[in-house]
Amino acid sequence: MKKSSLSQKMLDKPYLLWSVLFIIVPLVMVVFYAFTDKTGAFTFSNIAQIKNYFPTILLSVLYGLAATVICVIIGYPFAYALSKHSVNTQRTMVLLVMLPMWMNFLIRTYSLMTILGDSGVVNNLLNALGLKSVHMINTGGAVIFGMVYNFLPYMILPIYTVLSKLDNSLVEAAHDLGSGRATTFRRVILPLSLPGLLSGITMVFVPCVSTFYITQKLGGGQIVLIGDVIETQFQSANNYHLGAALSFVLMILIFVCLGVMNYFDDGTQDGGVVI
Amino acid sequence: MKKIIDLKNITVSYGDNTVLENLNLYINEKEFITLLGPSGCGKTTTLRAIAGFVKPDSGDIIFEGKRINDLPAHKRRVNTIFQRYALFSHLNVYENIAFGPQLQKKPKEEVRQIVADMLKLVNLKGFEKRPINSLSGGQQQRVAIARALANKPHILLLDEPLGALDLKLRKDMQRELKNIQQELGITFIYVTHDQEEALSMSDTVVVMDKGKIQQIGTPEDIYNEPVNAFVADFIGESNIVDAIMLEDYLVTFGGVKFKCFDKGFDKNEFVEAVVRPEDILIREPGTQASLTGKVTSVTFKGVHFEILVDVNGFIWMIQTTRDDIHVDDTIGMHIEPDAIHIMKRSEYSGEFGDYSSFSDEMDHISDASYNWEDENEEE
Amino acid sequence: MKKIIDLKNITVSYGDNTVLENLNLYINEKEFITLLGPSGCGKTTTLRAIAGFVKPDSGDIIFEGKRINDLPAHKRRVNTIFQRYALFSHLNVYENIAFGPQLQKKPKEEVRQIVADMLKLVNLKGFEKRPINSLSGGQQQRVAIARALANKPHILLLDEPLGALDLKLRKDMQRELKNIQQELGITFIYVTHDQEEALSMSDTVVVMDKGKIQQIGTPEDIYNEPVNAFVADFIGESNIVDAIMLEDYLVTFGGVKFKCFDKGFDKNEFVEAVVRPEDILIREPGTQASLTGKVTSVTFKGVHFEILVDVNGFIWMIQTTRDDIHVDDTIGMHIEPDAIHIMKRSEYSGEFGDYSSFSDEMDHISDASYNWEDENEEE
Amino acid sequence: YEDYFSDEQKAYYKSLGLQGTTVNVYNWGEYISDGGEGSMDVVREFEKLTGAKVNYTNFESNENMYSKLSGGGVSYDVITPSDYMVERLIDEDMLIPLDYSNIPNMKYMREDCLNLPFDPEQKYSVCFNTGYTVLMYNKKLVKEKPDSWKVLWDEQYKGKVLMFNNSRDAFAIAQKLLGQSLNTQNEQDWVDAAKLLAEQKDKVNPVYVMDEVFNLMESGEYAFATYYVGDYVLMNENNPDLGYAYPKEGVNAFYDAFCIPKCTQNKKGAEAFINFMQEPEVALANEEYIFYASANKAVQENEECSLYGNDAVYPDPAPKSEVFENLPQNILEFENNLWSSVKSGNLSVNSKKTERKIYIESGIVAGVVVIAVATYFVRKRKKDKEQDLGDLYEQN
Amino acid sequence: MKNKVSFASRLYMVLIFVFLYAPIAVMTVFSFNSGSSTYIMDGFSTSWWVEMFHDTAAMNALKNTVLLALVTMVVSTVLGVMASVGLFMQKNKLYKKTMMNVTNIPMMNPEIVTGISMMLLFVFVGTLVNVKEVLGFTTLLIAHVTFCLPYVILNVMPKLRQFDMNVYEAAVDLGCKPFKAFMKVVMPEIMNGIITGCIMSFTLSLDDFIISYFTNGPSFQTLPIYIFSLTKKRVKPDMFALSTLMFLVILVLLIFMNIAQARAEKKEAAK
Ligand SMILES: Nc1ncnc2c1ncn2[C@@H]1O[C@H](COP(=O)(O)OP(=O)(O)OP(=O)(O)O)[C@@H](O)[C@H]1O
Ligand SMILES: Nc1ncnc2c1ncn2[C@@H]1O[C@H](COP(=O)(O)OP(=O)(O)OP(=O)(O)O)[C@@H](O)[C@H]1O
Ligand SMILES: NCCCCNCCCN
Ligand SMILES: [Mg+2]
Ligand SMILES: [Mg+2]
Repeated sequence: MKKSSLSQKMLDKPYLLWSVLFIIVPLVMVVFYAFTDKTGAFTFSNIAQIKNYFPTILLSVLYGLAATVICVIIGYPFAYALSKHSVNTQRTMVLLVMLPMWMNFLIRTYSLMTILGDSGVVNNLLNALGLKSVHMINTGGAVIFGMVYNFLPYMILPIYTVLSKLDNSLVEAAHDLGSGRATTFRRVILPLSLPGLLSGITMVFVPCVSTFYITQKLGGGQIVLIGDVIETQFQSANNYHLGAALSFVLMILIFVCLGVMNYFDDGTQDGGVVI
Repeated sequence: MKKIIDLKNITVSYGDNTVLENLNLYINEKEFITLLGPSGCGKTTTLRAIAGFVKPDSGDIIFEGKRINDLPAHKRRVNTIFQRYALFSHLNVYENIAFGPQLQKKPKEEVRQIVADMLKLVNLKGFEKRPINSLSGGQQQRVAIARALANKPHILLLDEPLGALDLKLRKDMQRELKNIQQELGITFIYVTHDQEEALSMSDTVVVMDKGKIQQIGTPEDIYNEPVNAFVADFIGESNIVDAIMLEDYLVTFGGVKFKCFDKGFDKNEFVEAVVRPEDILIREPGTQASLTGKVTSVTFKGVHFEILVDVNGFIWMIQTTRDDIHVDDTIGMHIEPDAIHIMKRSEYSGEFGDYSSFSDEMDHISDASYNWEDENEEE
Repeated sequence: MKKIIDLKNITVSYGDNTVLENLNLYINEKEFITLLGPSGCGKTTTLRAIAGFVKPDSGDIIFEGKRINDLPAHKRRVNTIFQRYALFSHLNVYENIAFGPQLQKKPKEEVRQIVADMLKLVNLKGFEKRPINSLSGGQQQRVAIARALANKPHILLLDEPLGALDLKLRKDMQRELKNIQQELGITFIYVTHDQEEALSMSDTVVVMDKGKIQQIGTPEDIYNEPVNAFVADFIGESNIVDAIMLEDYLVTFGGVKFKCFDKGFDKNEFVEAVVRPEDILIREPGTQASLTGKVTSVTFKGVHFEILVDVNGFIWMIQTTRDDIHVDDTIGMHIEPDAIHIMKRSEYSGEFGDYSSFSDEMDHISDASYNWEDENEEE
Repeated sequence: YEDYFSDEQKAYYKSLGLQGTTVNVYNWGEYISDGGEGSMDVVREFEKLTGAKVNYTNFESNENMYSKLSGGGVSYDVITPSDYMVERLIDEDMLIPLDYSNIPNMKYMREDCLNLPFDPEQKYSVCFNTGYTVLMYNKKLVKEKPDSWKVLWDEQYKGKVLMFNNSRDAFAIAQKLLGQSLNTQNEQDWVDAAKLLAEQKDKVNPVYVMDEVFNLMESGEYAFATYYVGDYVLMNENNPDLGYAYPKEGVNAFYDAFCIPKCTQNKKGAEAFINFMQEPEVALANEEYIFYASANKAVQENEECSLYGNDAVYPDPAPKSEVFENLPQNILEFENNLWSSVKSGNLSVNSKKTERKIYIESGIVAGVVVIAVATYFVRKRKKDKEQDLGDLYEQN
Repeated sequence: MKNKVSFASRLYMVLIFVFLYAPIAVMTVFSFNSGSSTYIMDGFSTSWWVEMFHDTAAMNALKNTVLLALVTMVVSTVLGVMASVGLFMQKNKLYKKTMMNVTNIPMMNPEIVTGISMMLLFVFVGTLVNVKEVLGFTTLLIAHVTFCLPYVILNVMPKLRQFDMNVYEAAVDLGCKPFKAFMKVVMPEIMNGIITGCIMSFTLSLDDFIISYFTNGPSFQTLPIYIFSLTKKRVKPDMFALSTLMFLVILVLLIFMNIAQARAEKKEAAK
C-alpha cells in the first residue's frame, strides 16, 4: 500500500476532466441535437424521420456483416498460417500486414478504383488473357471488396496475437488426449482464439457499418449506407439535427451489437471486448 | 513383469545441442519409475519422446512390443500430465475431464460416469461445473490428473506435476498420486528434480545428468550405493572424501584406515568414499572414535541437529539427535563399515561433497565475466 | 539486550478484512527473528508495517525508542529484501548496489568502496558490470542482499528471500545469510513459511496464523513445546491425539496410560498430546510396547523410513532408520515420557494430527460451489 | 519564375498593410490557376505581393459550401457562391456589403456581369465567371452527337452515365426535360422531376459525381457526363474523344461571384483578394487554366487568349438557358428530402423491390442469429443437466 | 523441431499479400506516369515527383500533419501516462472500472460519430463564447488527443500491471522519495509501453481522416484532409507520388519501431 499523497491522487484527474469534456459531453451533444430542432426546441421529429432510413440502416448492417464474415473467412486462416511460421518470419510478416494499414486509406481506396475500373488493371489483365471485361466498379460488390481490403489487417492482427500467444502445451495436451489435428483445432485452438476473433470482428464491423468514403468512391453513389447519409446531413444537406439523430441510432446499434457479442464471450479470458 | 516401454539407443538433438545421448531404458508394467535430475538434463525430452511430441534422431521406442516411433501422439495410449497443467481454460472441470472420453465417441452416459468416477478419485466431487480459473493450484493439478486418467492410459507420464505447489500440499499430493497409481495399477513415468519426492514415491529411480543416465535402481540402491559423486551428492546430503582402497574391505581416508564392505578394486586404487551425515556417530574423542575434529556450526533442524565438523580442513556434516554438542567442541567421529560406500573415480570426482565451501550453481557459472550476450542469442 | 523494534497493539485491516489483530512483538538488537506462518497469515503485512509501506490502523511502532508510525518509508533506517528480489532490471549490479549510497550523496570513492565491500561479502566479486538479467536466481538474490546492506540498515527485513530458489541453492543461501547476519551484527527480521528454514536459522521464531501470534520462542521451544495443535502441526510432522490428563505426570490416550513430564492441568482435563514421529520407538508387540497397530504404509525417505501405523483407526506416523518393517506387519510402539508433550485444547483442536486423511488446502475452500465470479472481479 | 506584375501593382498590394494577416479563401475545386503545367500560381502571387497568408480550401457544391458556412465554427473571408446561393446568403443576412474603393479593378468588369438579378444593387458580389451546364459524351462510345438530355435515360448506357451529385443541378436536367422552370415553387413540379430522376436511377444507374468527373470521364470509361462547360474544355484537352452538346431543352446558365461572408476576420484582405482576381493578368491566367468565361472585360476582349471565340465557352448562338434563383425555405427543404430519396433509391420503381430484398435478407440474418442464440441456450441447458453428477456420486 | 508450413498455406499467404499490396503497387507505378492520368499509363517520368514538391499546399499540409502528430503524441502520452498511473493506483474500484470503460468509448464508437460529436461540441462552445473560428489547430489537437489517449493508456496499463510494485518499494526503501522513485525505477520499466503508445499516437494522428474531417477548419489542413479534397477533384499522379513518399516514410518508421520492439522483447526474454 502506498501512501497516496495529494499529488498522486491528482494524477488521473486531468484525464478525468478530459474524458468528461471530450468524450462524455460530445455524446451528450449528439443526444441534444438529436432531440431538438433548429430553434433549439425539444422534438421527436428527427427520431421520427429515422424510419425513412430504416432500410438504409439495415443495408449498412448487412454490408458490415458481409464484409466482416469475409474478413473472418480469409483472415483467420491467414492468421493461423502466420502463427505457424518461425518467430523471425512472423515478425516480418506482421510488419507486412501492418504496413498497408498505416497507408492513408483514402489513397488506397482511390487506387482500388484504378484497379477495379471498367478499363482498370484487372480488366486489362483479363483482356490480355483473352477474357471478357467484368463490370465491378460502382457495385455493391466493389464496396464490400473495398471494406474487406481496408479492414482485413484489423481482423488478422488480433487473431494472430492470440494464436501466437497460445500455449503450445495446450495443443499438445489435446493431441495427448487423443484428438487429431482437426479436432484439436475445433475444440481447443478455435475456442481459445475467440477473444482475438471477437476483437477482430469489432474492429472490422464498426468501421464498415459507418463508412462513407468507401461507398462514395467504389459504390459511385449507387450504394448509400448510413455513414453516407450522416455525412450528407452534415456536409451538404445542412441538417445537423437529423444527422445527430442518425448518429445516435448508429451508436446505439453498434453498442448493442457489441454488447450481445460480449455476452457470448463468457469472459473467462481477457483480451475480449469490453464496452 | 512385462516390459511396457523400451527405449533403445534414443538420441535427440536440437541443432548442435545433443539433449539425449544413446539413452537405453525399459519400463515394466505397473511400475512407478521416476526420472530425476537437474534442470536441463533431458527429463522432459525423454517424456516427450515417449508421448510422441519429439521424434528421436535415432533409436527405437518400443511400446508393448511394437515400434511406435512413427505413431502420432494422439494415437498413443499414453497420457501426460504437463508441468503447468495445460488445462483448457475455456472449458470447465467437467468438460476438461470429458475431453478424452468424448473424443473416443463414448456414449454420453458412460462419459458422465467416467467424469464422476474421476472426480471421486481425485477428491473433487461437486467441482464439475467450476471454471478452471476459479480453482487453486492444487485443485487444478487434480483436474489435470483426472483428465489424463479419464482416458484410461496404459502409461501416465507426469512432468513435475507438483512443481508449482507448496510444500505441505505437495506432500499430500505425493501420497495421493502414489495411492492412485497403486489403486489403478497403471505405469507411471514421473519426472522431478526433487530427490525426496523421487525416493518416497518410486519403485525405480533413474538419475540423469547431461542427457545421460547416471544410475538406475531402487530408491534404496540409489541412496545407499550411488555409482558416482554426482548421484551421491544429488540424492541427499553426503560427505564425499578422496580415499585409497588399500585392499578389499579396507579403505583409508582422512589419514585413518576404515573397514568397509566394498571390494573388487585395484590395490591402492584412488577412489571416493561416501558417508551419509546420519551414519556418522559422535563419540568422545579418543575412545572409539576414528576421526577427531572441531565443531564449526550447529543447526537445529527439528528432527535432528546438523553439525559441521572440521577435520584437518575437510568439513564433515553430521546429523544427530543429540542436543549437547556446541560450536568449538572437539568431538570424535565413528563410522561403521556398513556406513561407508566406495565409488570409482568419475568425471564428477572432486566436484562435490566437501562442506567447507558450498557447491551452488556458481560452480557452473564459475567465471564472473562470462559473456551473457551469448546466452541472450537464443532469445 | 536492547529492544530495537517494539510493535504495540498493531492492527491492520483492508476494508473488512482484519489482517493483523492487536499484534505485540518486540525485537532485540542483533537478533535473528523469524516470522513463520501459512500463506496469508499476515507476515508480509507485519514487515511492511515496519518498513513503512503500511500504516497501522491503530497501535504504535517504536523504533529505537521513538514512535515512527508517521515516518515515511524512505526515511526509515530499515531495509527490505523482497520476495522476488525487486532488483532494478534496467541497472547493472554495480548500479543496483550503489543505488542507496548514491541517494545519500556519498562521495564517489566511498560508493565504490561500499559496492566493492558488498560484492565481496556476498561472494560476487567481478560481477559489478553484469546486467541483472544475466544473473541466475541465486546470484540475483545475493545482489538484493548486497543492495539492502549497502545502506547500512539497523534492521534488515527479509520477505521469503529464498522462496524462489531450488532446494539445494536454498540450503546454501540459508547458511550464507546466517553467516552474514552474524558477521555484521545486524537485526534480521525474516519471513518464511518453510518451518525447517525457520528452525535452522533463527534465534527466535514467531509463529503466526490468521493475523495473530500463536507462539514466540526459540526454535527448540517451538518444536518441542508447541502451545497448540496449529503450531505442533505447522512445525514438522506430529501425531496429535486427544488425551485426558489423569493427574500431574500421567496422561491417557489410545486407551493406554503414559507417564509424561507435564503438570498443572485439571484432574481429568481434556487435552491434546503431541508425539513427534521420530520419538516413537518400534518394539515387538507386547514386550515393552504400549500401543500396537498394523503398518499401512512404508516410505523410503533417504535418511529414514516413514511408517504409518493404524492403531484402532487412528493413524500414527513413525520415522525410523530401521529397514525391516513392512506393510501389514503388526508392530508395537513405545513412547518415552519426555517424548510426550501435553497441550491445552484450543480452537485448532481436532483439526490436525491424524494421518488417516491429509489436510490440504481444500480445508480452506471447503465449499465446491463457492462463487468464483467474486474472485475474478479484480480482473 | 516569371514576373507577372508591374511595379505599380506591386506597390499597391504592398501598401495595403496585409503583411502577416491571413485570408481564408473558399472556392470551387479546379477553379483557379494553381501553377500546374507552368501556369501562374495565383494564390502564391497574391501572397507574394501582399505578404498575407492565404488558406485556400475547396468545396464541391454550393450546398456543401453553405453547410460548412452555416454550421459555424469556421471563418472564411472570400467565398464563390453561384447566383442563387448569393441570393440566399443575402436573404439570410450572411454576407457583408463590399467596399468598392478597395476593389478598384471593378473597372475591368463586363457590363453584362454587373447588377445581376441576384444582387441587383451590386452590393455584395463581384462576378468571377459565367457559364452553362453541358452534356458531355464520349465519341468512342456514342456514335451520334446527342441533342437532348433524354439520352441520359437510355438504358443502353446503363452504368455509363455520370450525373451531377448536387440537387439543384441534377433537378435542373429533369426540370428542363419536363419543360418546367428551374425555379418553380410548385411542389408537384418538384415531385415530378424527382420521379424522373428516380426513373433514371432505375434505368441507367448513373454514378453521382462532382469534380470526380474529371478522372472518370477522362478515363474514357463513361459515355455521358453532365458538368460545367469550362470543365468540359479542360477534360477535352486531356481526352480529345470527348464531345459536348447544349441540349435543345435548355441548360442552366450560371454566374459564380466573389462574396465576403459575415464570419470574415479580414475584410480588407478579402477585398484585396477579390480585387486581385480581377487584375487582367490574373483573370487571364485563370481563364487560360480553367477555361471558364471570365467576367473580366480585359480577358473577354483579349484576342491572344486561347479561349477567344471558343464555341463551347462562348457559344453562338447562345443556348436556351435559365438562371437559378433562390427558393423559399420550405421548397428548399422539400427539394432536399426529394434528393435524398432519389439517391437512396426510395423513389425508384425498384425501390419497393430493393426494400423488400433488404428486409428479407435482414430477416434471414436475424433468423440465423435467433436460431444461433436459441441453440446456444438450449445446448447450455442440456450441457448443464448433463454435467450434474449428483446422482452418480451416490452410486457404488 | 521446426514447424513445416505447407505449400498451400504459403501460396495462400502470398495471395493475401498480393491483395494487400496491389493498390499500393498501382499507386507507386502511376506516380511515375508521364501522362496526367491515374488510369492509363502513358510512359515513365519522374515529373510528378518534382511537381509534388512544388505543390505548396501539399507541403504545407504535410508540415501541419507532422506538427499536429507530434504535439498530439506529446500531449496524449503525458496525459495518458499520468492517467494510467493514477488509475492504476486508484483504490476505488468502481471509479476505476468506469474510467476504463469510458476509455473504451472512443475506440468502440464509430469514428464518424466521434467526429460529429466533437464538432457539435466545438461549434456550440464557439457560439457560446462568440469566437468565429473555433475549428482549427486546437480542435484538431483536442480531437486527436482524445482518440489517441485510449491507445496510450491501453499500452501503459498492462506494463504497470506487470510491474512488480516491490521494485518501486525497494527504491523507496533505499531512501528514494516517491516521485523520484517513480522516475528512476517505474519509468524505465514501463518505457516500452510508453514508447509503443507514443508511436501509435503519432501514426494514428498522422493518418486520421474521418475525425479530422469534421473538426478541421480552413486555417489548418492536414494531409489526409488535403488528399480527401484532392480525390474530390481531378486526381493527378502527384498525389500518388506524395502517397508513395508517405508510404516510404512510414515503412522506415515501422521498421525502426520493429527493431526497437524486437530488442525489447529479446531483453524481456532474457529475464
Ligand atoms: N524446443 C527446443 N529447442 C531447443 N532446445 C531445447 C528445446 N527443448 C529443450 N531444449 C534443450 O534441451 C535440453 C533438455 O531440456 P529438457 O526440457 O528435457 O530438460 P528438463 O530435464 O526437463 O529440465 P527442467 O527440469 O528444467 O524441466 C535443455 O538444454 C534445453 O535447453
Ligand atoms: N493491498 C491489499 N489489499 C487487500 N488485502 C490485502 C492486501 N495486501 C494483503 N492483503 C490481505 O492480507 C492478508 C495477509 O497478507 P500478507 O501478504 O501479509 O500474508 P503473508 O503472510 O505474507 O502471506 P504469503 O506467505 O502468501 O506471502 C491476506 O489475506 C491478503 O489477502
Ligand atoms: N470546377 C469548378 C466548377 C465551378 C462551376 N460553378 C458552377 C455553379 C453552377 N451552379
Ligand atoms: Mg522439464
Ligand atoms: Mg508474504
